[in-house]
This record gives sequence, C-alpha cells and structure tokens, in this order.
Amino acid sequence: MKVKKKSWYLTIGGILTACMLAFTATGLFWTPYSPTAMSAPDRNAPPSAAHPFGCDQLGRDVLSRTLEGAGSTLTIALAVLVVGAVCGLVIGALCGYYGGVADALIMRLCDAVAAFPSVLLALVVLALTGPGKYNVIGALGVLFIPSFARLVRGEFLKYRDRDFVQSARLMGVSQLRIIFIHILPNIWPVLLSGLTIGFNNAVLAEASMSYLGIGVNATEPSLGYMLKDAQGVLFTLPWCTIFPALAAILLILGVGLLGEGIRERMGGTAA
Amino acid sequence: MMLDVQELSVAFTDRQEPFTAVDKFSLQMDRGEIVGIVGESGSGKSMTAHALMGLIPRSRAAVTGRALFEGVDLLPLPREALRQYQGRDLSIIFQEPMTSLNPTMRIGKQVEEALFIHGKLSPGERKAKALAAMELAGLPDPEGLYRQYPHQLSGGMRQRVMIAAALVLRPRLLIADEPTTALDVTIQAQILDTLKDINRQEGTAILFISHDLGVVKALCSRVVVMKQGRIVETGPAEQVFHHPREDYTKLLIASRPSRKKLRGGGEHE
Amino acid sequence: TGDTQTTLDPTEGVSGSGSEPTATAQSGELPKGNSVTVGIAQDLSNLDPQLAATAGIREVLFNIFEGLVKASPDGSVIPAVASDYELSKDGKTYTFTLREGVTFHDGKPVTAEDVIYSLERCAGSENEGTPLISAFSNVSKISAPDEAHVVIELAEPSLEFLYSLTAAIIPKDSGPTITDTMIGTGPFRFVSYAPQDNLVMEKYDGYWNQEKAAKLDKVTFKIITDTNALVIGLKGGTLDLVLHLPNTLENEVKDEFTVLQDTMKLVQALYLNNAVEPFNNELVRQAMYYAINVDEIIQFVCDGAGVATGTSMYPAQSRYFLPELADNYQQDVEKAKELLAQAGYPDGFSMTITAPSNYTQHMDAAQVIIEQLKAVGITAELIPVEWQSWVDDVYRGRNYQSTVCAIAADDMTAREMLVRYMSDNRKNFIAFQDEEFDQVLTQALASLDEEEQTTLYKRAEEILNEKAASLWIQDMCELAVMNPDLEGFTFYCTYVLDMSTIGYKQ
Amino acid sequence: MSEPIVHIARLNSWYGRGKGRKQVLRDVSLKLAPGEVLGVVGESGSGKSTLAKCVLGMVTDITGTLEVNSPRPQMVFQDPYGSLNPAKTVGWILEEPLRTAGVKDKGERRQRVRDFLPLVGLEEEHLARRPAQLSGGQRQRVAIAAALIQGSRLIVLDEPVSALDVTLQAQILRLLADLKEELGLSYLFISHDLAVVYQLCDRVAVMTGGEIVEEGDVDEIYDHPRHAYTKKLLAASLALD
Amino acid sequence: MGKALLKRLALLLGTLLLVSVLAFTAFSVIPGDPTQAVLGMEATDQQIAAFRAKHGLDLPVWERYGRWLSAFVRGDFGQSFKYDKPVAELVISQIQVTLMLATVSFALILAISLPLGLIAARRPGGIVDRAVTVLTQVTMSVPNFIMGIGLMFVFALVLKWFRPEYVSLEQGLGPHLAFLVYPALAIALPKSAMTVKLLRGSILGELDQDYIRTAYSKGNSRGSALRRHVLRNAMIPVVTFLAMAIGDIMAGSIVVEQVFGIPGLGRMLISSIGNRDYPVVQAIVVLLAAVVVGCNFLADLLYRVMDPRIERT
Ligand SMILES: Nc1ncnc2c1ncn2[C@@H]1O[C@H](COP(=O)(O)OP(=O)(O)OP(=O)(O)O)[C@@H](O)[C@H]1O
Ligand SMILES: Nc1ncnc2c1ncn2[C@@H]1O[C@H](COP(=O)(O)OP(=O)(O)OP(=O)(O)O)[C@@H](O)[C@H]1O
Ligand SMILES: [Mg+2]
Ligand SMILES: [Mg+2]
Repeated sequence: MKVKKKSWYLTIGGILTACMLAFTATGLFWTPYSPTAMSAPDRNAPPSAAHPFGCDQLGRDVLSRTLEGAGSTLTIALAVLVVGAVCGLVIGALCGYYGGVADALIMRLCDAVAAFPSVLLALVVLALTGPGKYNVIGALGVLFIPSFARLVRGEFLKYRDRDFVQSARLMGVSQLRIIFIHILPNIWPVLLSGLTIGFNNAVLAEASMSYLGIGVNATEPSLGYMLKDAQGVLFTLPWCTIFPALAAILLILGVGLLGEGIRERMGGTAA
Repeated sequence: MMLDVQELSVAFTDRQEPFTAVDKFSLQMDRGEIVGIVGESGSGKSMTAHALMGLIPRSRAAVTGRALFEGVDLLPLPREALRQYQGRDLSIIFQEPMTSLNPTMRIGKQVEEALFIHGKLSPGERKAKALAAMELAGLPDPEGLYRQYPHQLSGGMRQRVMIAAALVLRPRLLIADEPTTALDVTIQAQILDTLKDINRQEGTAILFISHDLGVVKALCSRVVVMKQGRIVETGPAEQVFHHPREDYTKLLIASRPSRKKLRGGGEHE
Repeated sequence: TGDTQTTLDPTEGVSGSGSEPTATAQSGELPKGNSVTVGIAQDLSNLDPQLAATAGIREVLFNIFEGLVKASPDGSVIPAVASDYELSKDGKTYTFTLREGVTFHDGKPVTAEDVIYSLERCAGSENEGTPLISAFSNVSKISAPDEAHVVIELAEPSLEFLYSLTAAIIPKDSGPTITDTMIGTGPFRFVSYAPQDNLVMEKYDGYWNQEKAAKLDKVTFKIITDTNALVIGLKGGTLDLVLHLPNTLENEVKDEFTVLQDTMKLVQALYLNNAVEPFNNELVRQAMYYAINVDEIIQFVCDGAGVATGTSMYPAQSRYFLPELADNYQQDVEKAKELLAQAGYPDGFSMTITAPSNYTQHMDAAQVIIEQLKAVGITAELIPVEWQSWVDDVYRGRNYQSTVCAIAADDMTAREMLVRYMSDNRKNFIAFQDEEFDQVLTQALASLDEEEQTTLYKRAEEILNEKAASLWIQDMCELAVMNPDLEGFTFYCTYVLDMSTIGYKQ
Repeated sequence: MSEPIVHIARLNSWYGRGKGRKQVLRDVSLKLAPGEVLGVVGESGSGKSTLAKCVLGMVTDITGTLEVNSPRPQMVFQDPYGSLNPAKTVGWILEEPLRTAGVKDKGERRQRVRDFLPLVGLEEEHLARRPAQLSGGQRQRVAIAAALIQGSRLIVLDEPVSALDVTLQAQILRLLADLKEELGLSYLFISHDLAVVYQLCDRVAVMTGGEIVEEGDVDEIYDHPRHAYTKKLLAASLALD
Repeated sequence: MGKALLKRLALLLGTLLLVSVLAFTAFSVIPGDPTQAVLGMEATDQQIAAFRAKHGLDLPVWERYGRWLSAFVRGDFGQSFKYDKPVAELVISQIQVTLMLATVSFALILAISLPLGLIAARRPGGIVDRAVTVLTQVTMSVPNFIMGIGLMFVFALVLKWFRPEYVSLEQGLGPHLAFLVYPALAIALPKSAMTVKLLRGSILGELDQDYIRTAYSKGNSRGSALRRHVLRNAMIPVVTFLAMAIGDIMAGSIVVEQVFGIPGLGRMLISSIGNRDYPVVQAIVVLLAAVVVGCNFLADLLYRVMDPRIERT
C-alpha cells in the first residue's frame, strides 16, 4: 500500500500555478481584444459581458491587457530571479564556505550594491545600454544578488563545519561538490522561502520602478506597469487596479504555496 | 502497578511501505523496579521508549495499544495533559547525546529546564539544583560547564549532561536509552551507582536500555529481550542470563566481548 | 492692456469675484483660525525669487514677492512696486515711478536703491555678469534719476520686456541671504520652509494695497507628490486647496468640493524632429497630422476637456489664438496614405516616440497616437525616459525622432510660443526651418505696432500649422479643487496662485 | 620497522580563541605502524576524539609534529548521526566514497554498496532511508560502512561499536580484523570498552587529562598496568564483568 | 580584538569609498546635470556655462571627485545645487525623520512577524498555518504604493484614526510617532510577511531536529518549545534578512514617503537623483552605505552570538 499524504499546499499551489500559467499561456496566443487597441466609447467602462474586466481610461480592454501583462511580468520576474538567485547562490555559497578575506571583500561589495540607489543604477544601465526592458531587468537582477548571497552565505556558515561536511572532505570529495551536492540540499528549505520571496519582489520591482518614473515597459503591458498606470484612477476605475493586482497576487500566491508544498515534501522525509 | 504497557505498537507511515518498528510490546513495572531491555540493534528499543514518553509525532507514525502510567493511559492524552507527566513523572535519557541537546542553549539552561517548566523555583535555586544534578552525573567542574555550549563538550560529557537533565526533577519513571555508551568504565560505574541510589532511596523505577549485558545484569531485576520489534523473551535477570530459553538470547550472551583476541579471521566461537 | 505709453490703472484686469475688501474677518469664528493648507505636487527647492526655475515655485512666490509690475489674471501686467511707467517711442527706455508707501516685510520702505540693486541682480551683478533672468541680457543701463524714479535702458527695443519686470524687488544686498530671509513686498510674508515638507506664510499687515490685502491669516503649502495622496488629503480635511489635478479626477472630487477647471497654458503636441528622416519631409508630417485624430486624443487624455490648438499657441492668449487652425487637419486616413505615398513611404515606416515617463498625460497621448498611426502603416515605439534625461537628450540634445510633451512660454508671452521655432533659435528643439516663418517673425519682433505684430504672429501660427511643423494637439485641462467653504479663487492665465483673494465664506 | 603511518610527537592542541582558549592535548606522542591497530582508551573528556581529529587535520590550533602518511585517512565519528548528511539517503551516502574514489559506473557502485551491506548487518531496504529514519545502531553501521568502503589505509574509529548489540559488535570487530589482514589497514581505535580494545588492538594508549599516561602492548598493559589511572580503569572494568 | 576591529573599520571605509566612487561615476554616465534642475530647461547656454564654471562642473570627473572627497573627509558635505543650502543642513532633518520611521517600522516588523511565525509553525499544515501562509503571501504581493494609499484610505478616510498630514517632530514626539505608525505599517506589512515566511520555513526545518524531542520530553508545550528552543536556532537566517531590511527601509521607503508626504531620506535621494544634485546624493548614499554595512556587521556579530558553533572571527 502506498501511503502518500495529500499536501494541501502542494495541491492548492499547484492548481493555482497551473491556472495562472494557463492564463499566461493563453495571453501569448490569444486575447479577446488587442491589448493596445483603444476604443473611445469604452473609455472607463466598468466590467461587463463584453469586457469582463472592464476598460481603462484609454478604452483598452483590461482583460486582454492582463492576459498579455501576465506574460511579460512572468518573464521579467523569472529573468530577474534567475540573474539574482543564481549569482547570489554561487557568491553566497562560495563566501560562506570558504570565508576569509575574499568573503569579507565580496560581502562589502554586496553591501555597496545594496546601498547603491536602485534608481541610479537603472539610469546608468539605461544610459549605457539604451532603453529596452531587458536592460533594466538586468539591473534589477544585479540588485537582487546581495540579498540572496547573504541568505545563502549565512546557511553555509552554519553547515561548513558540521561533521558530515568534514567527513566528505576526508573522503576527498571536491570542494565544489561539497558545496553544491552535499551542503546545498540542506539549505533548500530556507532557499525556497528566499526564492518565493524573491519572485514576489521581482514581480513588484518593475512596478516600483515605473512608479518612480523609470519606465521599464510602455507599449507592451506588464502587470506592474498596468498597476502603476492605474494609479491615478485607483478610486475611480478600481477594476484597472483590481484585476491586474489580482493576477499578480494569484501568480505570486500560487508560486508561494507551491514552494511551501515542495518544502513540506522535502522536509517531511528528512525527519 | 506503576507502568502497564499493553500491546504497544509503533508503525511508521511516512514512507512508501508502512513499517512496524514495535510490534505488540507489553510490560508491567512496579514502583522501584529496574527493568532492562536488551536486543538487536534496530529492534525497536528506542522507539518503545519514545512511544512511552509520547514523543512520536502522530503525523509520522501510528502508535497503538495502551500505556497506563499509574492507571492513566498516556497514549491518547492530549499534549497539554501529557506534558504534565513529561519531565516530572517520566523522564528520558536519549541515546544520541550529540544531537539531543540544543546547540544554541547553554548547558546549564538545558539541565534545569524541567525545573523551570514544572516548578516555581527561583533562578538561584534552579541553578543550585542543576549543579547538584550535574555533579551527580559525574560531570567535572559543573560551574564551568554551566555556561558552555554542547559543541564544546566531549561525547561522554554530553551524555552526562543528558543524564543530569533527566535526573534533575527526580522522576518516578526514568527511561534510560543506552545512557553509558560514551562513558569510560570508571564513570560508567559511578553513574550506575547513582542510578541504583536513586532507585533505592526514592523508589524511582528505571527502564534501562542497553547493549552491555554486564551492566544490565548488574543493575536490573528483570530483563526484556527484543528482536525485530517483538519481545522474544522476558523474565528475571538471573533466569534470562543463566538459563536463556530462546536461541537469540543465547546468541547474545555468547557474543559478549571478552579478553579474547581476534586475529587473522580467527573464528570467534 | 499693454497699451504703450499709457498709465495703467492699478485695479484694471482684476477679476470681479471676491474683490471687495473684507477687513472685518473674525478669525475666531473661522475654521482653523482663518488659515488654509494648499497641496502642491511639486517640491519647492531653490527659493531665490529672481531665479525661480519652476512654475511651481513661481506660483508660490507670487504671494511673497512683487516686481515693479505684477501679473494680472488676464495675462497682462499691472503696476506693483511701481505705480506707473513710461516707454520711450523707440521702445528702448522704460521709466518707472516708484509707488509711495511700499514696504518690505521687515517694515523698511522700498527705495530706488533697492530697486536698482534688485534689477541689477537680475541682470547678473551677483552671477559674474550672467543674467539670472535671460531677458535682462537686453538691459544696457539701469539708473535712478531721483528717489522716485528708475530708468531702464535696453539695447534692443522690446515691448515685452515689461513682462520680465515682474522680477522680485528685494532689499538691497539681500541677494546672498534671500533664500533664508525671503523678504519681499507681497501680501504675505514668509514664515518657514522645510524642504519636501512645507512652506508657511502669513498675512503681511503692512501691505501697500490694503484693498487687496490678504484675507487669510496663514497659508501653508504642503508638498505632496502623490496624486492619490492629494485627493486623500482633500477628503481627509487636511488640504483646502489643490492645484493642477488632472481632470480625470473630476468625478472623484466634484461632489464634495468646489471644482474649478482651467487650461494649462501650454501646447501638447507630438513634436517631430524636423532635422531627421522622414520628418524633414513636409508631406510626411502632414500625412501624420491627417492620420491622427486630435479630438480623440483629447477625449482619451483629458476627457475631452482640452482645447485643440492646431498650432503653437494656447487659447488663453486670446488675442493671438486662432481656433480655426485646429480644424485644418481632420482625420483622413486615405489622404494620409496618399501623402505618404507621395513622400515615398507608401507602406509607412517605423519611428520612435520618446516621452517623459513621469507625465501620464504625455504617455497616454503617445499611446493613443501610436494606435492611430497604425492605420496608415506607421509603427511607432514608445520609449519612456526619466525627466532629466528627456531634457538633456531630447530637448537640449535634440537627439530623438519624436516626442510627446507640452511647451509653455517661459515668460508667459505669445512671442515666446512662436519665436522658438525660428531656424536658429536656441529653443527650436524640433529644428523647424522655414524661411517665411523666420521672416514673418523677424518682422513681428521689430514691430512696435501691436496690431501689426498681432497679425504677423497669427501668420506665423498659420505657417506652423500649414507646414505641420509638429502635430499640435491641445492645451490640456486641469483642475483646481477647493474646500467649499472657501471663495475668491482667481485663475490667472500665467503661473500664479494668488492666495490674497481667497477667504472663507462669510 | 617500516615508516609509521601516523607519527605524532609532542602534540599540543587548543580549542577556542582569546580568553576562552583551552588546551586539550598536552605533549602527546605516538606512532602507528602500517597494519597495526592502536587502541586509545581513557577518561571521558580526556581528548581522545580531539586526538583523532588532529590526526585527520580537523583541528588547526596545534603545535608539535604530526605526520600522516596515508592518502585520505577515514574516520568513523563518535556521533554517527552528525557525520551523515541529513538530506541524503543511505544509498547515496554509501555511494559517495566510491564516486570520489573514481568508480564512474553507477551499476558498479550500487553493486559494491549492496555487497557491503551484509558485512555491517544492514539490509537493502535501508538504502532508501535517510539517516533520521534509522536507529542509533543502524546509523553507526552506515558510518562505519562509509568509512570502510573506500578502502583507505588508515582509519580512525571513534567509538565505532558503542551503539551496537553484542552480536553485531562481534560481527563488526571481525570485519575490521579481516579487512586489516586482507588489506593491511591501520586503525586508530578509540573505545571505552576494554574488552573490545583487547580483542582488536595490538597496542593501547591510555589517556587522561589530555595526556597519554601509558602506552604499550595490549597484553602487557592489561596484565601489568603501571599508571594509577590504568589500574583504576581495569579494576572498574572487571567489576562489571 | 583591536586588530580585528581595525580591519573591520578599514573594510567599512573601503565600502563607503567604493559606493561614493560608484555613485560619482554614475553621474558622469547618465544624461543631464544639475544646471537644468537649478536654472530650468530654458536656461541659456551662457547661463549654463556660467553655472558650470562657478561650481566646477566643467572639471573632469576625477578632479571633481577629488574635490568632493577631500571636502567630505573634512566634514564639508558641500552645497546642494537645487536647494542652495548646505547638504548637511538639508539632510539632517531628513535623517531624523527616516531614522524614526525606520525604528517604528522595524519594531512593527518584529512585533508582527515573530508571533505570527510562531503561530503558523505551531501546527504546520493546520488551518491557522494555512491562513497565515496565504495571508502573508498576499500581503507581500501588494505593491507598496497601493499598500500606502490603501492604508491611508482605510485609516484616514474610513476609520478616521489619523489626519493624513505629516506631523513633524517639532510638533511633539507623541503626535509625531502617532502619525508615523501608519506609514511604518505600510512599510512593515510586506516586510513582516516576508519575515513570517522565512521564519516559518526556518522553524519547520528546525522542528525535525532531535533536540526538539528532548524539549518535549521535559514537558515543554508546543509553544514553549518553539519559543525557547526553536526560535533562536530558526532566527539565524532571519537575522540576515532583517539586517538587510533595515537598509531597505532607510533607502527604499520612497514610495511610502511620497504617499504619506513624509520628508524623508528616500524622497530626498530620489528627487536629488532626478535633479542630478550629486552632493546631496553622495552624502545620502554614503550614509546609507554606512547603515547597510553597519547593519550587516551587526547581523554577522549577532549571527555568531546566536549560533555558538560558528567560529568567532
Ligand atoms: N522515521 C523512521 N521511519 C521509518 N523507520 C524508522 C524510523 N525511525 C526508526 N525506524 C526504524 O525502526 C526500527 C526501530 O528503531 P529503534 O531506534 O527503536 O531501534 P533500537 O532498538 O533503538 O536500535 P539501536 O540499538 O540500534 O538504537 C529500526 O529498524 C529503524 O530502522
Ligand atoms: N569545539 C570545542 N570547543 C571547546 N572545547 C572543546 C571542543 N570540543 C571538545 N572540547 C573539550 O575538549 C576536551 C576533550 O574533548 P574530546 O571530545 O576530545 O574528549 P574525548 O576524550 O573524546 O571524550 P569522550 O570519551 O567523552 O568522547 C573536553 O574537555 C571538551 O570539553
Ligand atoms: Mg536505539
Ligand atoms: Mg570522544
């Protein structure tokens, strides 16, 4: 008999994520209207059968924009996360494991990056590489590195002198293998939380950037940009905020719960 | 009767195939009795001990049967009720002193924790009692150790810390899971004397799990022999050691290490 | 107004509403002790009244400082520190008669010395000769024949120099400390300023014109950069007056507040860089003008409340404004395509629109335009940029294809709206080159006859329209929202927020 | 006599830093020849585990001579649970030494692990478990297997059989003896169980208070203890027997 | 110890230097300079040239940096172009406000996240846990400007608990704090949500450890085992996060500052970047870097105190 406990987080998170992915995928191929098409009579139209999510101040169909926006947002968030998490992971792991002068120096560098105003960084990137959303995403990714690096480094500090690591060293396991194969799986629980938080922040980062006047994106909608755009009509056209916000929240929620479920699965066996 | 265990079973459910670690374990103990459990490694001795203490999470394993402590079945008790027994009436010395201590809590705090939970002593009184218990467990320089962390201690010292923590509140039933494995013989002898004293003076019943048959023989009045989750033989110590009935028991007794040399594949028996 | 060689009546040009003096205000009965908090979305920074770089600062400082003349609601100027002036026939010499009884906020009377000091400072006396106000580069001499008169001589004749004399008169030698002391002659005196937080001013009891003395005892300008926060401030009762709200918020506030609508006195357009392909081709520009639908843009961006301009002149300049120009390019996709084909772009082309990302209305307009241009095969990409980068790259660097922004006149003159498109003008950021236009304007600038000048200006406007120098859209609409207990708000057609006329209803 | 595999002379070691710096080993000297088993017995807290860790280069704050002439000496830690990676299965843990020893073929590794299991009394079903799902003795056996499977010439065993029942103890001791004979391994064997030490070891060192107070042939020391502590130890041991 | 401290200090100074160099170079890379902000976009070339000459803006970057640095180390932070005031004077009040806001926010984060994290981890997978998990997940995904406006709307307009008007310290410490609670809440809510998530995950990891079983065997209730035993061990990764959060709060609360109309460092930083008012930016950036480095240093120390197994260096 197989005893497989049902995980609530895994189930709900999985379903939500699947739904949101399906939603996003739909947006790639089909939207009820063109996301940029404007229709004067539909300006400020509240949700209706024709426009389930209503229309914005430019008469664009919010559903279509949300559909497409979810796609951009997902790419942006993933790109930022990949840059930030992968670099942060490697840096944090090496620093935490080896320690020493290099660690101290690199951590100070991380401090420097963390203290560097993100807006300034974005402006520099824009100035150097010209406009383009992926350039700013790169910049955002860099900003995510220090936090990941610190988190991972802390965990590595904790594990690097444990007996099982020592015994791996005695065996002659290579340092890199110790870091990534022996220690890394132990820090998954913390890393998973960090990743879901990172995903969350990545989704929001672009919205904050837009709010501060450094547009990441303009014609092709993203959820963050839509939220920023609807900022001035928060109270008059609430649907322009509610639906993209809901999409973002569900996306983040799904990923978050899924992460929780995965963590639970892995944690459950290691007891 | 102090402890009446009836058909206690522990079945792990957290893996693909359910696994019965303890199968219908039954045992009766009176006040002041010392019962030894010996047996194969992996035969379920520790799990029995944990189950009696109510320490096996329901999510991980199914614990069935009855474990009556002075007439109260401990197994179905809710946490709140159970914890009135834990640490006060029942206490346990874990087999793994290395991981069973909180790595970030000072030794002293860990030793006196049961006092903190179950009593209303002042910090000073608690410390005095803790130091006394540490002394009793044969720890050198308790004052110095009081402020240390577990990782700064040797294996044997940690084991004695566990013992001190279990004894600090003078439980009525002490479950000791291989309490002396990491101790050198002189200290082992001292600890065994301490256990005997407590048993004699305060009537503490002791469930003593060990591989060391010599120790069991010296300490226990009754012995339970376990193999693969089941009790294979039980009876007064004298009888079990001198007139074992089961083959496994005989094997155990025969395998006791002695001053015999193991040379070049030389057969042991 | 603006009649040469005549004396100006100090009361002329003041709007009728709330102009009767209400000296009997009883502060005890009034809510909040007869004080008002105004929400402003722009930070006040360098408070030097003669430098006043932004319209936002000028609006506030209008209440504290005065020039020889000051702005009146209709866009003309009225005497202030001067009671009277004369302009010589050659248009080069202004002679001002100083008003008696004008005092600074520290109680000292204004003297000719103060005036000369102030004007010289504007001309650059404390800035190594570089004028603080560019119009003062035309000044050749400033003198005081007697205590009551100040004479300004110009290098070139100018009727419009008068408008520059709204420059603040400050006490002699106070230049280096003026941002701390803030002593002027206006109806309010400065109390305190906390960067990014607020600026407080109180009624100045010794104001020279008691008929127009402030009705309020205290005004606090509260700096709140978030639009929603401004609305919440209004609704929460902490703000009594907010200016420059986008009119899309009208529904949000119209039930609870007095809402006043105004134009922004600027021209929003899709400005085309006439120096680059394909916008150097007049046909292309015209085709694009036919391709877009200005009314629709206004509909989208300003809820239809903006005024189409058709050229670089905003309607508040009623004397010069030609409303009919707005009708010249009615959307006509066929015609646009035809023109494009003629120009050699039968299949359209791709272009970029660079827009300052902090201006929602420009961003919105750009997006509408992009949609409209699609119909004629033009694909435009929107590049949002940060404001300073826009100024540097687009406006000053002219390194762009097209941009949506709004151009206002620095000194609120009609001339300023047109002269910038002369071929070699420094501000001609669209690089418009047209001989006729240059010629017409040169003539207009030299003219001392206002009728003739007006006609020439109008011709210039027509040229901008005919040549489709850029795709002129609208003067946008904005709101002033006021606590319903208040009255007396006056719109000026320049950047002025006159707090002296505002008071609580009796 | 060939070159010793472990040569220690006047070794001192410390834990901690600054004010908390505490000396643990004092002038410890010993030699371990190839194919020899050196038992270390002594007081709890006397520095046996520390000595073992020194031999393996895990304690850095030391003075004196320390030479180890064996590549990759292995160790069975006193705390087997801590030395097993909690995130991995037993199968993986046992394969890892083979992997680093260069056994590329997955099938071969598996087979060798499977072959090794019965030697330490483990079963195949344990391979899929994680250390946390094993009993104390089972963990200890996994640790022993992991140390032995690579075939290193020097193995340090810190209380390797303390958690095992007597039959298993006997089995493991025999395994150790066999491997030693077959492969010429050397052991540094730390234990409290004097009988076990007697069975396996050629020589024995007695430690107390961070010093080696007596060292010599097993029979000689057991029969003619000279130091007071050794005498006490033997007496206590006999009393329990 | 003294030597280690000196080394630390050297590293700190190095970091500050690095940040200031980076910020300075950034200004030479991005378009725009302070002239526009001060003189307006219509300033004449002559005006601009005069301004640039007057303020040394026409010098090469490294020379300007040298000047700035030598003045800075002498305690002269320069003059703001835009505000025409000494930077020190300009920034000092903002620092006070921001510090106050950060303190209140941080206190709120701790007050919210620790109990919630513990409650959630009490019965993993239980109703409470699920509710807390979903709630935190949703809370942290609300963009900060919506959070800010939302809180304003609810507390100022609907509940009328406070007037949506900034109250400065001069108006009294009590009212000042009473006002700051709301913006601090806007900052703290998402951060608390993240902290809860991390803490909960970390706690669940610890719950599998043997020492928890020991704790129960002594009669600890679930709660007291969590509080007394797990929390300290579980806080270790969280400390890192919280340390970073302080820096974040100091510099990154711009949006909340804007929404609540608070004259804080973040807003000053952003508007100064916008104005290319680099003396102000430099001062703030160096200050923030000091805070970030300081917090992380503290976190490192705390880290070693909390986990005695980590070698102290
Ligand atoms: N979490 C778990 N999941 C599945 N099986 C487990 C788990 N924990 C222990 N076991 C198994 O339960 C059985 C009994 O374990 P227990 O720890 O009681 O043995 P023991 O008699 O104490 O052995 P030892 O003397 O080696 O300590 C063992 O076979 C062990 O492998
Ligand atoms: N990491 C450490 N930091 C500080 N002191 C330590 C540390 N590890 C061990 N010690 C101390 O060193 C001494 C020797 O410890 P060690 O573990 O070597 O003893 P041992 O002989 O192995 O004892 P046992 O038989 O109990 O395992 C002990 O007093 C112990 O407290
Ligand atoms: Mg056991
Ligand atoms: Mg040891």
